[in-house]
Amino acid sequence: MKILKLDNSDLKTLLTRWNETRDLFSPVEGNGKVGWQRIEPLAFNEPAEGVPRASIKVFFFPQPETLLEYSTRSGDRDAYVPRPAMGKGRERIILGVRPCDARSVMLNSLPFANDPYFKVRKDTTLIVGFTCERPCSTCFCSWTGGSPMGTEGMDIAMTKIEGGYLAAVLSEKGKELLGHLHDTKEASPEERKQLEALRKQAQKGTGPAGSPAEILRKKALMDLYNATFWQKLADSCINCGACTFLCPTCYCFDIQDETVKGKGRRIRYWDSCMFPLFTQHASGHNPRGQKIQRVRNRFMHKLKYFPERFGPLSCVGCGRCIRECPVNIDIREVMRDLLSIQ
Amino acid sequence: MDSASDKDQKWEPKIIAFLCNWCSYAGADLAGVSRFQYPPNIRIIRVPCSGRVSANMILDALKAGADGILVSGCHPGDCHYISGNLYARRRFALLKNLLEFIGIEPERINFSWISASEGEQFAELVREVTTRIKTVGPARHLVKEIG
Amino acid sequence: METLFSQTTEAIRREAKDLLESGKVAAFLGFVKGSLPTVTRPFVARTPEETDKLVWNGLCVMNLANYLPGLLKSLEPPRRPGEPPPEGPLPRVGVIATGCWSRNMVIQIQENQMDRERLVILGVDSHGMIDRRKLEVLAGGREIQSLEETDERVIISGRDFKMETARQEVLRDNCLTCVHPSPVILDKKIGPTVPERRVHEPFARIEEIERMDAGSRWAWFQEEIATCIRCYACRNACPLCYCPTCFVDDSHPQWVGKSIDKTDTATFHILRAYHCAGRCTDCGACESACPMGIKMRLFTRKLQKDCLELFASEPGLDLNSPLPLTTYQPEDPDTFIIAGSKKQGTQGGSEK
Amino acid sequence: MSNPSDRPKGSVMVVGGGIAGVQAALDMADSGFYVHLIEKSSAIGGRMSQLDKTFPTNDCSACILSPKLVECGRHLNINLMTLSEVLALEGEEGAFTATVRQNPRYVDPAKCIACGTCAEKCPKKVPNEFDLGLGKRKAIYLKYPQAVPLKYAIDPDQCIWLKKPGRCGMCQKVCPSGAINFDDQPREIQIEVGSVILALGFSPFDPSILDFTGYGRLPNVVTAMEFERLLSPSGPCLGHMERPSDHKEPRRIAWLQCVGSRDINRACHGYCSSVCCMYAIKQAVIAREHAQGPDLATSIFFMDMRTHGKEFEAYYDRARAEGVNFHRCRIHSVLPAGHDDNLILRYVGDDGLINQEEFDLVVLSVGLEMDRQAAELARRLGVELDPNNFVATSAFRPVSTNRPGVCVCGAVSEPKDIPQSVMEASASALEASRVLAPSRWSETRKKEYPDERNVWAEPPRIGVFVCSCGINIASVVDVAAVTDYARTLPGVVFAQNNLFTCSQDTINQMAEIIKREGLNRVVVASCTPRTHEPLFQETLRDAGLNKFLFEMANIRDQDSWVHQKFPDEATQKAKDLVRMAVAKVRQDEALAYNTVSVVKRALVLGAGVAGMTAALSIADQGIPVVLVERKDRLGGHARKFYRTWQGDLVQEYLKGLCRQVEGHSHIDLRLGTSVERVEGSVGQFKTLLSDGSKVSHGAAIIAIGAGSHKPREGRWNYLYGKHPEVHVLLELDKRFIKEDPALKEKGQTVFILCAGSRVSEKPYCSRVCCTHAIDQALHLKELNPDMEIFMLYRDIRTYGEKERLYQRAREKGIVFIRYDLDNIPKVWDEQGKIQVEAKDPILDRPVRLHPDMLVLATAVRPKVDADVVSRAFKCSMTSDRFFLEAHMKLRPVDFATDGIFMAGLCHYPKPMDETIAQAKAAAARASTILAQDAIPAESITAVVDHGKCVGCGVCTMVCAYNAIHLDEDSRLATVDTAMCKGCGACVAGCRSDAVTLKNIGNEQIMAAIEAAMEIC
Repeated sequence: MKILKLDNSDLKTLLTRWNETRDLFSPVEGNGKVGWQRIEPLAFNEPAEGVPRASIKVFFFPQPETLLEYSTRSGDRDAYVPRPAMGKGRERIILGVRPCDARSVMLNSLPFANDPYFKVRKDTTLIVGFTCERPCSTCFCSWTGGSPMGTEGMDIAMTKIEGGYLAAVLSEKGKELLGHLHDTKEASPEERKQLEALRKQAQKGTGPAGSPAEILRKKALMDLYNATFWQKLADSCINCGACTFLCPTCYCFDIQDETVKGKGRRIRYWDSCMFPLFTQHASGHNPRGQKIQRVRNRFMHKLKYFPERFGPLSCVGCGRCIRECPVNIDIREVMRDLLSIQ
Repeated sequence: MDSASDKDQKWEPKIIAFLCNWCSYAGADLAGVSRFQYPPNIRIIRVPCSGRVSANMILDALKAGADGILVSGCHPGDCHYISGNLYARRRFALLKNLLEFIGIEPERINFSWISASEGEQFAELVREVTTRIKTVGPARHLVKEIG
Repeated sequence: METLFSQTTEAIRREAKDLLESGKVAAFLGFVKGSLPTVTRPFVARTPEETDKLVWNGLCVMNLANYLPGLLKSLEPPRRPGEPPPEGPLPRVGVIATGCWSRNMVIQIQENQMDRERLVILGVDSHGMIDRRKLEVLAGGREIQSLEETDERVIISGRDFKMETARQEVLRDNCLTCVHPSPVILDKKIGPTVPERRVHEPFARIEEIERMDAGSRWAWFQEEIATCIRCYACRNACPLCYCPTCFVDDSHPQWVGKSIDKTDTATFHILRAYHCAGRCTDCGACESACPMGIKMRLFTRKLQKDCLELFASEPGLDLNSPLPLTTYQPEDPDTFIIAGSKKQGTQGGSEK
Repeated sequence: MSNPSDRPKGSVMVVGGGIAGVQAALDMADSGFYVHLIEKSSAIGGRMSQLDKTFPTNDCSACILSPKLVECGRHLNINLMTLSEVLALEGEEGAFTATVRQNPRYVDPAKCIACGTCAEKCPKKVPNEFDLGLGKRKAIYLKYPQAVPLKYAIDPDQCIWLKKPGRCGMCQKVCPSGAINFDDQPREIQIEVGSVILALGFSPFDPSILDFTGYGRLPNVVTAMEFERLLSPSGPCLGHMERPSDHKEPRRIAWLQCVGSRDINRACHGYCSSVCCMYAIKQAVIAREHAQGPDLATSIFFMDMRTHGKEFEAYYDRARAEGVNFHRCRIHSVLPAGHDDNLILRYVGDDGLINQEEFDLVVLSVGLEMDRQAAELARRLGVELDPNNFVATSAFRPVSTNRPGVCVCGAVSEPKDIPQSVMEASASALEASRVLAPSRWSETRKKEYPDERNVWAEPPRIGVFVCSCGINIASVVDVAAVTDYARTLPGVVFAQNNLFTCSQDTINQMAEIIKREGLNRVVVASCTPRTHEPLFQETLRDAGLNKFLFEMANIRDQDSWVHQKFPDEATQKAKDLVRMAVAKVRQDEALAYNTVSVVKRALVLGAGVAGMTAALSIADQGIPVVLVERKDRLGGHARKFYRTWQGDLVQEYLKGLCRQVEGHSHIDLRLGTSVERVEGSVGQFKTLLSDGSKVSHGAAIIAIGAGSHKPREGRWNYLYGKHPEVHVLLELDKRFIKEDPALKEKGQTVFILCAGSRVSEKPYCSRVCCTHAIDQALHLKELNPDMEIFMLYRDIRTYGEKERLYQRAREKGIVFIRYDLDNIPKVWDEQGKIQVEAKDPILDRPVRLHPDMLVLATAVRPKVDADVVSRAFKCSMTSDRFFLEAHMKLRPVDFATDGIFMAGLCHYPKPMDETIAQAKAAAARASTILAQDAIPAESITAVVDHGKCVGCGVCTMVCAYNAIHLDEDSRLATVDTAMCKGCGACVAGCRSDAVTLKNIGNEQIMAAIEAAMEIC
């Protein structure tokens, strides 16, 4: 892996150049609300500690994704004949992505492996990540197989050091992005060592011993399913979708047609397993008609079903759900409780 | 191709009117019978009573692209269904204020009482409402655009 | 340090334990400490022992009335839809109520969502609850790792900071304009009485918006809801949003598109507020629940102002006064009627 | 019942198929009697079918008449006999035998499909009498496009074959269905009926005997009836108003009033024809509308402007405001202008100078006279005629003839307008059924519909029928383009354009198309569903479809008529409206036909002459009546009346009436009682009275009367209440009743007519005051032949045969002085003596009078409690605060609310005979409900989705009918369908979308909205 040493002016030069052919996005704070916005190259600031409130999934799993379009206008020759909606569009570079969010893109590409829409979004999006210097108290990426210094899912990973950044080049696209700097700005061996040290340091995080994904994969499904603590969670939960919609690895969706003014489109939009209608059958029967069933499902999916199917947990430990849950449901407690079931 | 300003110049508002069957729709018929002329921008939807008109319906019409809304029922005391228009009056008062509060132009959302014998008043009302809506231009705020 | 909150916490624990031990209630609904310093967790105590965990502080922002219908129902013996309820009294629930929560319960009782007889209400006068978004602003984006609260002050601290402020500075907006801090229905009063408050210009922010021109109001509205992710935390935190299928979820008819289209999001917020018209008791749960910090309470607050001004109606003060949209007066204001209103004196078309 | 043969017949014969005959037939048939309707021409419709528009609403005559004709033609219990004449009537009331000759049609109605090929090929062109000879028809012809029955007929006087068999026979050759039968023969039929209604109509006066009019000599002098045809879209110039001489549009038109009326010298008709003033104004207004270019000049030359009916005065005011010129003078003669076939009229203007004005067209407002054949028929039947040759009736028995069991209605008994004729028609139906009541339903048949196809699982197959409505729609909207467009709409499998979609042939064809194309939804784009929906829905049922699978697009009343100058926009709008209707109909579902059982009891409110007459009329049929009177005595307004205009003494009659009411076993009299609250609806009213009792009743008649205005202040006060010898009309009647001897001593009496009427504060004409005042003057003359009497008036409105009082008054030397609003009479008191000064318009100088008595003819004023009653019964009022009928022309006693009817002065001022007729009409209309065991109820009701309902109860609180409640067990909302009126208040109130209205559901409204906005 090639490591470069970039100073602030190098970064500015790069951003200016990237902006010529691509759109740049980064977390932006405004009006007390943090989200992702398109930025001008010189407006880029190193992101504040932690992650922005909205997750990175808005770029790959947009709300909504238009799947196809058609006319509903009577008399039109092609009325109700669908046509594909998506063009490739300009490439995008997302700056300031934290390791947990970058990793979520990798996790989501497991279920979306054969999804053309996700693929196009992924192919046209480059991630320039920034590793975490100071994780927050709600961060727990290391529990989930990640690390504050993790680089999974990134094209370039920036780590702040004295007088600039160490940039790890992680993909061909990343290499292309760096242009001539790729060959002229290689980091010194000291600097590489410094990075190694930081990475080692990061692995000493607190958390459960061993790999929770592995442990939970091995536990009997029904033991987890029948645990008593689910009722307590359901008692507090108000069944909103804040956790799922903020979560970078929640990828559930629904598909609907919308028509207005003689035009129609089929959209894929976020849905949440917290909502009763999510599992409502056309017959009226609802297999998860009760709150306790829905609360349990959300955690069981992330911590048991997904690992069983794909290996890792469907959680990157970003802590958004913990911070924003209006009734303080804390996934770390759920993990501990599940792990403690014998 | 039309430039935006050309389009705006040619623009004619489309107005959705919810008229109660017994008074206002009959008043609209009387305007026709009496040949009182009014602008052709209005599309009338016949409902049994102004009390049948919900906030959802009004918002749906705006979403669908209506530049303006007219809801008209019987005069207070004349409701064929006794009190439908009086409940409606409360609902509409709150809704109209709320829509104005979030920035919808007051001219777009119109409520009136027109009786079965008020053909001339109906025509005049449509003229007035059309003019009001023209002054605020095409609706943009709550119109849904796709594709 | 002994504070009003700590005293009240003790009293609540005592009463709740007593209620559960005596079998007067089958469950007690309160709050426990959260895993983060700025949040509490609504909690259902089903055993006397569990009451030891109950707390009462300025972070109890969720309206407990929200949980009551579901909790009450869960305590009923199971029955098929349409089957009559069993004979005899049904299990009861103990609950804490402040002014706005109790008024909310009044509305729900009026709307047949629960029976007064099945509630044992411990009434607590509200001293105002804390807005954690205000704390976040105060901390300047730094993570708050601990919080301390006295009767008048709030102290927050983080990795490398510690700050203190008057409670008043960080109270929720709805608490700052609240005039009914005391519960209107209750079975036992806990803690001291807070006098009815006189709020100077209770609708100041609403009036400020009303004074803006239509374009600025629309800009404000759009800015306010721009970050909405349609997670419905506001709706679900609201005890009045108890419809089995909310209009936003309904697909027959589909009133609202399901994604974050600007019109759909606007429609959601307009109708959510409108459905609370004449019912909302301004408990602020919607705003406290919002993960994006949207101030959707302003929409219901506007309706509250209009109900008061147009129909002299304040919700939930009395179990026997009808809700404003289920009644009318012949002389209700009709100045907004552009043809045929009283103001024009053209009743029945006398202008022939 | 002892012997079945003692029972009267359960059937009736109605002679005459004009609007009066049709209404009488429908009322009889709907209240349980079998009807033979005899019409001498080949189709029913009468004079009204020839009219273009009707006053005062400007309704298209054919449009409002057509549904009634079709209903009549389709009615299971009406035997329509066209080309028929009554030859003789034997027997007596309850058991008549009529001999009817049915003349040959030469076309088999069972086979004729009205395709028109025969008429197209027929070589013989003859003047079309329907167009009064202005247009042509063939020897084989259809009377008019919307004719009922829609069957061709051969004119035997014109047919080449019938004159010389073997010479032509073209029609027989081309007829695709073999319907032509040259061997058709007249048939004589005996009909047994219990009673007879004569609705023989009138003939327009033929002005060719009046040489001064130039009629027949000057091509551009036409009668009003001819002008109706010139205006009519189905007339000889297809609605493009053209004058006969050169088929150019006239730019200046004059109307000459009283041609053949109020003219003893030349026309031998002393009476007033009642309707001509209004129809002339209407023609002027409509002609101005028809005119392509700007400023059509219209002038009406009249003697007195007689706009004495409901809303007439306002119509007159509007015409003046719109620029119709009115000249008060009788034209001496119509002269040729000497060029272009134009005409010259000379008249004295307001300034007293002689004017000469040129016109392109002169319309003669010809009067109404007794039809010659009708008079012969009357004589044959032993029915007496009056001196004017009309069928004789009396004030207290206005629809009865001298022969028991033979009733009369419409213009055959006196010239009258359509609403009055319709009222009398219903009244005569009541009168005719009174003796037949025991045999109700004994001869009727019941309609059987074909089984309804279950279309639930079928994809929509929608048929769209786009109506041209003659040119009413087609002249503005491109109906062909709309039809083509309709075919492109989703679900539409059939679309067709029709000239008149409501005509019998199109209706029949529609039923065929529904079956042939397998349609399961139908859209008609034509006029308003308020009048035509029932007709088309019936067609769906006949074709085996549930009638609720239907929508209308109102492309006439709300499109072509209101956007006349914008054909492109109107066409676009029509397309939008059709698309909206299609979007909605796609989601329509078949609904159940609900019924409500009928409480067989009537509530009559008000015990004046109208109320008592109505009560007796119903009670005599064996149906219980609760008669509620606010005062503690019977009689009402009539207690103050001296005599009717015919000369009958009122008090004696009233005493008899009161006795009958008080002694009637079926009348429950509640004096000193008023109505507090009314619940329920037609068939099942529950009314709370002030005595605390609750009355269940199936129908109600409101006859609360009116009062007379007392001018206690203002410019019309005229010393009223200040001088003992100043009276309003009824106060003088009181003195007549008391036989006040002081009256004989009066040397001079002055009457001021229109005292405070027809002015901005009280704009309507009270209809009765001119006649009443003149009759009082005549009575004063009887008391003291030497008394000087002056009448100060604005227009004398002794309409109809009341004109004879006016003639007699002038014969007796009563002096009439006209005043106008610029110079109203001045009255003052000079040392106890009344002084009156008025400006004589002929002398053009003031006249000073010193009467001993001053009588003010003030307005008839609606009762103050009319508002209270209006609220209790939820029925509308006019701006003058009289009750508003469901339709000015054709439903004159019905309220818009079903099951409630009106009679007497609360409807509008009217004399005794009209009041009695209206009371009987109201009773007849109520009987059509009370005769049934059950009547149809609302099908469009609310329905709750229990999966969505959360039991909050908002719906129960906003329902005005207590038709929705929370189920005790499920605690969810439940609708009581029989009580639900389908208003939808609960639907709008429900936050959860759990309540919806059948076929007016949210999704359907949204579909309509979305369709409206598809192109924008």
